[in-house]
Amino acid sequence: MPWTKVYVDKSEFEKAAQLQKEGLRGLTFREALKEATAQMMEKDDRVFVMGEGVDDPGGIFGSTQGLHKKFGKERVMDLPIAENGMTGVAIGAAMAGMRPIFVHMRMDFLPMCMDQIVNHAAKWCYMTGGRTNVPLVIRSIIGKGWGSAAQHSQALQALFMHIPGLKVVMPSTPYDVKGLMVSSIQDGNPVMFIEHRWLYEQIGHVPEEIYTVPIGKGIVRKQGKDVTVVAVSNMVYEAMKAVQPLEAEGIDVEVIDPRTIKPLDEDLIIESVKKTGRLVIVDIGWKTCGVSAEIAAVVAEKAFKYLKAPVKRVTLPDVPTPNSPVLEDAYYFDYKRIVSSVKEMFREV
Amino acid sequence: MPWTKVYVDKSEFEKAAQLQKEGLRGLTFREALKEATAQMMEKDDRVFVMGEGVDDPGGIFGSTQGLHKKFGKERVMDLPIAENGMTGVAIGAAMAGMRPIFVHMRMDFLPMCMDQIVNHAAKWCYMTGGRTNVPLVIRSIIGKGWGSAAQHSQALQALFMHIPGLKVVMPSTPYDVKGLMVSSIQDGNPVMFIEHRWLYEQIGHVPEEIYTVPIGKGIVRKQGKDVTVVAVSNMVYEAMKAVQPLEAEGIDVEVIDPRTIKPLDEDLIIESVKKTGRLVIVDIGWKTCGVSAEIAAVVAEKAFKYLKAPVKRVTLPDVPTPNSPVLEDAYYFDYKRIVSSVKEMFREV
Amino acid sequence: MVKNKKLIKTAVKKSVRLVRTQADSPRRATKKGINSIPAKTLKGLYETILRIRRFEEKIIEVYPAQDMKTPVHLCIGEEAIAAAVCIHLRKDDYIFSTHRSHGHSIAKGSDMKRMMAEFYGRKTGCSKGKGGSMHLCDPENGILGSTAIVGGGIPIAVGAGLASLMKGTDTVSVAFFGDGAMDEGTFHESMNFASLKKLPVIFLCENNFYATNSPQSARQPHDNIAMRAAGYGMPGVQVDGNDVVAVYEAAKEAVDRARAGGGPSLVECRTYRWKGHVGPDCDVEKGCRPRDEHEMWLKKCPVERTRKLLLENKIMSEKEMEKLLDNINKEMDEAVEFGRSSPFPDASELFDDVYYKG
Amino acid sequence: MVKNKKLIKTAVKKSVRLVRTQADSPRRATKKGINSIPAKTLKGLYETILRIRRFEEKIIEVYPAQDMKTPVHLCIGEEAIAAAVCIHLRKDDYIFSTHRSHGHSIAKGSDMKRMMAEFYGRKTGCSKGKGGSMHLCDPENGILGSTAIVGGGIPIAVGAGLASLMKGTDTVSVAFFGDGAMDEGTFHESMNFASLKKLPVIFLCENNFYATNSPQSARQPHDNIAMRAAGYGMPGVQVDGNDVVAVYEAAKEAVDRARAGGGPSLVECRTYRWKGHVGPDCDVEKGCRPRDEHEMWLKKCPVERTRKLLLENKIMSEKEMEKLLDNINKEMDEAVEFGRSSPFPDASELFDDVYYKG
Ligand SMILES: Cc1ncc(C[n+]2csc(CCOP(=O)(O)OP(=O)(O)O)c2C)c(N)n1
Ligand SMILES: Cc1ncc(C[n+]2csc(CCOP(=O)(O)OP(=O)(O)O)c2C)c(N)n1
Ligand SMILES: [Mg+2]
Ligand SMILES: [Mg+2]
Repeated sequence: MPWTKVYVDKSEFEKAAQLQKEGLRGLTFREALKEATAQMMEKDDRVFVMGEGVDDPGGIFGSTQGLHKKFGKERVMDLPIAENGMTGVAIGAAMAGMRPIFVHMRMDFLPMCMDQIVNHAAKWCYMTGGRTNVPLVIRSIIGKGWGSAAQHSQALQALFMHIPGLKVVMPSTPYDVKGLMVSSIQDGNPVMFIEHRWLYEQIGHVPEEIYTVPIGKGIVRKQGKDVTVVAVSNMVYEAMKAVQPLEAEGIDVEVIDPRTIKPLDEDLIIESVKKTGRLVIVDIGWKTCGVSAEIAAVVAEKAFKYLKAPVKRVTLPDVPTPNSPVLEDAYYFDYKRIVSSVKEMFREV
Repeated sequence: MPWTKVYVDKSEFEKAAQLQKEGLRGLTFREALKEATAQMMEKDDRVFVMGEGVDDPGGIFGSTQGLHKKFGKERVMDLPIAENGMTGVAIGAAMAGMRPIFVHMRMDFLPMCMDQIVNHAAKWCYMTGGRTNVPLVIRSIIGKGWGSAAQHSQALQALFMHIPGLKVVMPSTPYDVKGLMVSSIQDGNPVMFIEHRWLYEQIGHVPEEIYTVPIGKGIVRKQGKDVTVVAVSNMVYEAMKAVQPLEAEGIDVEVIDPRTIKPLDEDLIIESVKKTGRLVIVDIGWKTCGVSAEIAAVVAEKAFKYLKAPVKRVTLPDVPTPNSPVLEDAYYFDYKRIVSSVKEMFREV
Repeated sequence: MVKNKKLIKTAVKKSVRLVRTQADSPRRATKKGINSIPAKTLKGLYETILRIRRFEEKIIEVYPAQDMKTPVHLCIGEEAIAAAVCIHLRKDDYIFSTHRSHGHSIAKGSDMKRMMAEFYGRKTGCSKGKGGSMHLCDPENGILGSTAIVGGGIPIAVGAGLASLMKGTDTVSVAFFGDGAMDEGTFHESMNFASLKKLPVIFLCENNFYATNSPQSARQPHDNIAMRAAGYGMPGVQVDGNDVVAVYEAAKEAVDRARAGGGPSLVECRTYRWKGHVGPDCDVEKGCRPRDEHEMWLKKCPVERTRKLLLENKIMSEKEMEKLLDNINKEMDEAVEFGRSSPFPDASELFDDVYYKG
Repeated sequence: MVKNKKLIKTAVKKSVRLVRTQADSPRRATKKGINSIPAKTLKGLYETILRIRRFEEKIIEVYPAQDMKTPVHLCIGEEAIAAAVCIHLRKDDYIFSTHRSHGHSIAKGSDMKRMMAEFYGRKTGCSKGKGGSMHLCDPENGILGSTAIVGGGIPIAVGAGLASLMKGTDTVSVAFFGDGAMDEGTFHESMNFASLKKLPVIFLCENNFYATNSPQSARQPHDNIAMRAAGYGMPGVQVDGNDVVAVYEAAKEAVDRARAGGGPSLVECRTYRWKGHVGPDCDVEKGCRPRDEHEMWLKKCPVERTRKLLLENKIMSEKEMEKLLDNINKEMDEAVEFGRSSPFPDASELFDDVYYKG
C-alpha cells in the first residue's frame, strides 16, 4: 500500500513522481505537516499555532510558512522567548477549550519547559480525576550537523517517554506525519510531536483529505525473517538503506518503525522478534536510559525465550554533541553502522 | 566489614548499638549526611550550601539543621523560589571557584531547572573542551505517601541518568551517604545526589573522619547464587527483607546496590548475572525508559548468554502518583512484591 | 570617579522611594467604600469569610484522627481575599490556585462535601480521590484545577485568559499566587505576555511575607510586589488584604477592567498566615517566625474585622451572625460526614485517567 | 462602574509615561564625555571596534568556502558596546556571553587565532574544537564559557558575581544578553537575586529590537528594557549603543559601582544587527525587517561614528587609522591561516571532556 512506503533517496523520489501519474500524490514531509496543520485549522476554530518565529518568512523550516497570512497572526502566533511560561499558557488555553500546537525550532529548548510539560500537562488529567484534559500538541525539531554542537542538536525523546501522561510520536514519512498530526490534534492529551530536520525533504504519497494515523501503532516497513531492526524517526531510512547490503550477505532484515514511542507498540515488536529471534534497535538519541533501553528491556522481559542472540543498541554515544566536523563524523552514524552491527551479531553467534 | 552492612529494621538498630560498644559508631543517614556536609565546609572554604529553607528550623528534614548557626547564613543560604535561575547561579559560582551544594526538598522541583542542569551544567566542561568544570552537587529528596500526590512524590532519576556529563548517585546507607557526599563535593563534575526521605532514619556504622566512597562503584549487599536482585536507594532495604522469605523457598538471592546509577557499575552486575543467570531490577521510579530499563538492556546486550530466564523489572507503574491511600497502596510496593516477582520467575522456567 | 553619579543616584533613590511609599501605605478601603457596596453583598462576603474560616478549623479538628491523609495548607488569616475577589466572578470565570487553595475554591462556590471527600481520598472527591488537597478542581465552576508547583499556575491562568480572548467571550481569569511565586520566572513570563496581549487576567498576589519559612526579605530586595507591575506596563495596586472592602474595591477595578478588554492588572493583597506552612499546627513555637509579629497579625483577624464592620454599619445583627455560624457549622459537619462515609476508589482505578479517553 | 478609576488610570498613565520618556531619549554621551576620556583609551576603543568589525567581515569573506562548519552569529553594527564595556574590565573580571559572542570575546582580549581555530573545528581552538562559534571560552581571561540557550548565561554570570563576593575579591561579572533574553524567566530570577544580595554584576542588554526575526513588539508590551530595573530596586539606564562614549560612561558607572560594593545595574544599549540572525547574509531581502529601518541604522555605523569622533577631536589621524587597519587586517589573515592550518582533533577525542578528570 502506498502509504506504508518509504522512499529512501532521489531515485525513489523520481519513481514517486512516476507514481503521481498513477494517481498518487507526492508531497514532502514538510508540506504534509503544513497541510495537516492548515486543514485542521480550517476545520476546527479551536486549533491554533504558537511558537517563536512561526510567522517568520522562513516559517519553521517551511512547516508553518505563510500560515499567518491565511489565518492571521492571532492564530499563528509569534511568542516571547519564554518556553516555560508559554507552555503554561498553552496548557491553560487548551484546558479552556482551545487546541494549541506549540512549535519549537529545536528540541534543545524543551528542558526550559520541562516543568510545565512534566509537572502540569502530563499530570493534569490524572490530578483532576479525568475531569479536565489538556489537548496540546508540542512540536519540536531535532537538528544535526554543521557544528550545531551541544545545545542545538539534542534528541531528547527518552525524557518524555519516561513520563506517564504524555504521548510521544516520531513520524518518519510524509503520510505518517500528516496522519499523526491530525490524530495528535484530536487526541485530547498532551502529545510530544518530534520531527527530525532531515526528514523534511522526504517525499511520499499523501492523500489530500484529512485522515488519521493511529497513535500507538507501529508499522513493518519491510518484512524479513532473520533479524528485527526497530528504527525511529529518520533512522527508518537508514535501516531501509541497510536492507540491501545485508541481503547481499544473506541476511533478511525486518524493519519496524514504531512511529509512536509512547505508547509503544510492544506487540508488533515482540511478534517480530518471535519470528526473527534477533533484535537491533536504532535510535537517534543517547544510549543510557534511552528509547533503545526500553525496547531492549521489553524484549528481554517478554520475548526472552525467542531471542537467539544478545540484543544490540545502535545509538549516539553518551557524549554531548561536539562541534568539529571530525568529531561529528565520529558521533553520528548512518546505515553503515546498522549493517556492521547486524553482521557482527551474526558473526558472534 | 561494617561499612557494607545494611541494617534493615529496629532489631538491627539495637544490634548496631551493641556494635557501638565494640568500637563502631552508629549514625543515622540524616546525621551522616549532615556530618559530611559540615566536615567538608570546615575543611574547604569553597564549600557552601544553598537551597530553599536550608536555614529553616526544620533544616531539610534535619539534614542541614543548625548548619547556618555554625557557618553563617552566607554559607548556608536560603534562596528565592527560582530553581532554574538559582541553578545557573550555582553553576556560575562553581565555575568561578566555589563548591556549592544545592538542596531541593523534593525532586519534583527539578524539572524547573532542567535547562540549567541539562543544557548547562552537564555540557559546560565538554563545550569548553575541558578548560572549565562545574563542581556542583545537586541534592534532591524523593518523598512518598500521605497523599503527596502527583507533584510531590516523583523519583525522576532516569531523566538525569540519560544525560551525558552528569553523575547520579543514590546512596542507601549512612556509611555510603557520607562517603558519597564527600566524593561528590570533591568530584569536580555536576553530581545529582538523590536521597529517599525514608532512608533518613536508617542507622549504620559511620566513621568520624572524612572518607570517600567511590562514585561509579556498586556493592554486593548479600551474596547469593540463584538470582541477582539489583535494587536502588531505599529498595535496597526491601530487597534485603526479601532475602529470608526467598531463602525459605530455597532461593538464594544476591543483592546488588549500585549506589551510583551514572556511571553505572555494569561489571558488577554482569559478573553477578554470569553467576546467577537471573536478574530482577527494583527501582523506585517509573518503568518505561527508567533505571530498570537501562540495567535490563545492559544485561540483554552483554550477559545474554548467561541468562536463564527473562529479566524482570519491579518498578512503579507508569502512572502519576495518586492521592488516595487506597490508590497509594496499589501504586507503591515493598519487599513482598520482590518476593513474589522472584518466585514467579522460578515458577515460569 | 563615576561621572554621572548624580543621575544614577537619583535613579536608585527614586526606586527606593517608590518602594517605601507604597510599602508603608497599602491602599485601604475608600471612605465611601462600605456605603457603595450593597448590604447583601457585604453579608455574602462575611458569610464566605466565615465559611472558609470554619472549613479550615474543621480540618484542624479532624486532622489528629489521621484518616485525612493529605497535606493541608490552611489559609486562616487570609480569608478576606478569596471572598472579596471571587464575589466579582461569574461561574464561567476562571480561577487558578496553588497548594493553598481551600479558600479560593470555597469562595468560587465549590461543593465542600466533594472537597472534604477529596481530602479523605474518596471516589466522590472533586478529583475522584486522585488529587488530594493540593489539586482541587471544579470545572463546571471555572476551577480547571490547582497546582502545587510554586508559580506553576500563573501562566496557566494566562492561557485561560488567552482562550477567552480567542473564543470571543468576556470571561476573566484570576491567578492566585503567593509572594513566593513572585520569585519564579513564570511570574515574569506571564506578566509580560498578559500585558503584551492585553489579556483578561488578574494577577492576584497574596503576600503573606513568607514562603514556607523563608521571609520575603531572604528572597526579594524589597517587599513591594505591586510596584513590579510598572515594568510590564501594567497597573499594579497594593491593598491591605485583611480589609475586605479594600480588596473588594481593588478586585472590582481589576475584574471590570479585564472584562471590558482593558487588559491585566496586578493586585497585591498584604496578609498573614496564622498556621504553619502545612498542617494544622502553628509554627511560631518552632521559631519559624517572631512571636510578636504573629500576635500583631492575630489582631488584624479578617473575620473579626468584617464582623465588626457589619455590626457597626448595622448590616447584620449579632443574632443573624450566630444563626449564620450555626448553619455553617452544620455544613461543615455534613461535609466531613460525607467525606468520611464515602467509598474509597477501587484499587484498579489507579490506572484510569492517565490519559483522557475522549 | 469602577470606583477608583482615577487611581488606576494614574497608575497606568504613569507607567506609560515612564516608558515614553525613557524610550524617546536614550542617554547619549555627556558633553564633557569625550574630553574626560584619555586619548589612549579612545584609541583603544576605536581599535577594538575596528577589530571586531574586521573579524566579522573576515568570516563573511571565508564562509562561502564551506570549510568553517559552525553557525556564525555576527555582531556587525553592534561593536561599540563590547568595546566600551570591556575596556572597564580587568583580566580577572568575568563576562558571560551568548550565541552572539565574537565581539565580546575579542573586546575582553581573547586570542583571535584560537577563536578562528575553534570555528574551523580544530584542536587548537579555544574550546579544542568541541564548542564551535557559540561556545567560546578563555578562562584565563575571565571568559568561562558562552551559552547559546537564550537567557541561560544571565544567572551564571550572577553566580560568578556571588563567587566574587564569597571569595572576598573585587572582581565584577558582566552578563551580556539580548532583548530576546529579557523575555525569559531567568532574567527575572537573576535580577531579583543579584539585587537581593547586592552582587557585583552588570546586566548588559544589547537591545537590537529583534530576537531572530521576532520584533520586540511581538514579544514585549513596550520597548524600554532599562525601566524594568526599578521593579527590582536596581538602577537602570538606557543608552545609545552605537555611541561609544555614551556606552563607555554608562558602563563605567555600572562597573565602578559593582566593584565598590554598590551592587548590580541594568544597562540597556540600543543598537541594531546589520546581518541576518545567523550566517553571513543580510536578511532584509527575505522580508525579515523593513528596508528603511535597516538603512536608517546603517547610517549610525559605530565604526564610522567613532572614527569621525576621533578625527574631529584629533585623537587619531587618518594615517594612523590606515596603519591600524592594515595591522588588523594582518591579524585577521593570520588568525584564519592559523585556524585553517591547525590540526583537527583525533576522532577518539570525542570521548574526552565529558567529565572533568581533575
Ligand atoms: C517549584 C517549587 N519549588 C518549591 C516548592 C516548595 N514549596 C511549596 S509551597 C512553598 C512556598 C510558597 O510560598 P508562597 O508562594 O508565598 O505561598 P504561601 O505558602 O505563602 O501561601 C514552597 C517553597 C514548590 N512547591 N514548588
Ligand atoms: C531557550 C532558547 N529558546 C530559543 C532559542 C533560539 N534562539 C536563538 S537566538 C534567539 C534570539 C535571541 O535574541 P536576542 O536575545 O535579542 O539576541 P540577538 O540574537 O538579537 O543578539 C533565539 C530565539 C534559543 N537559543 N534558546
Ligand atoms: Mg507566601
Ligand atoms: Mg536581539
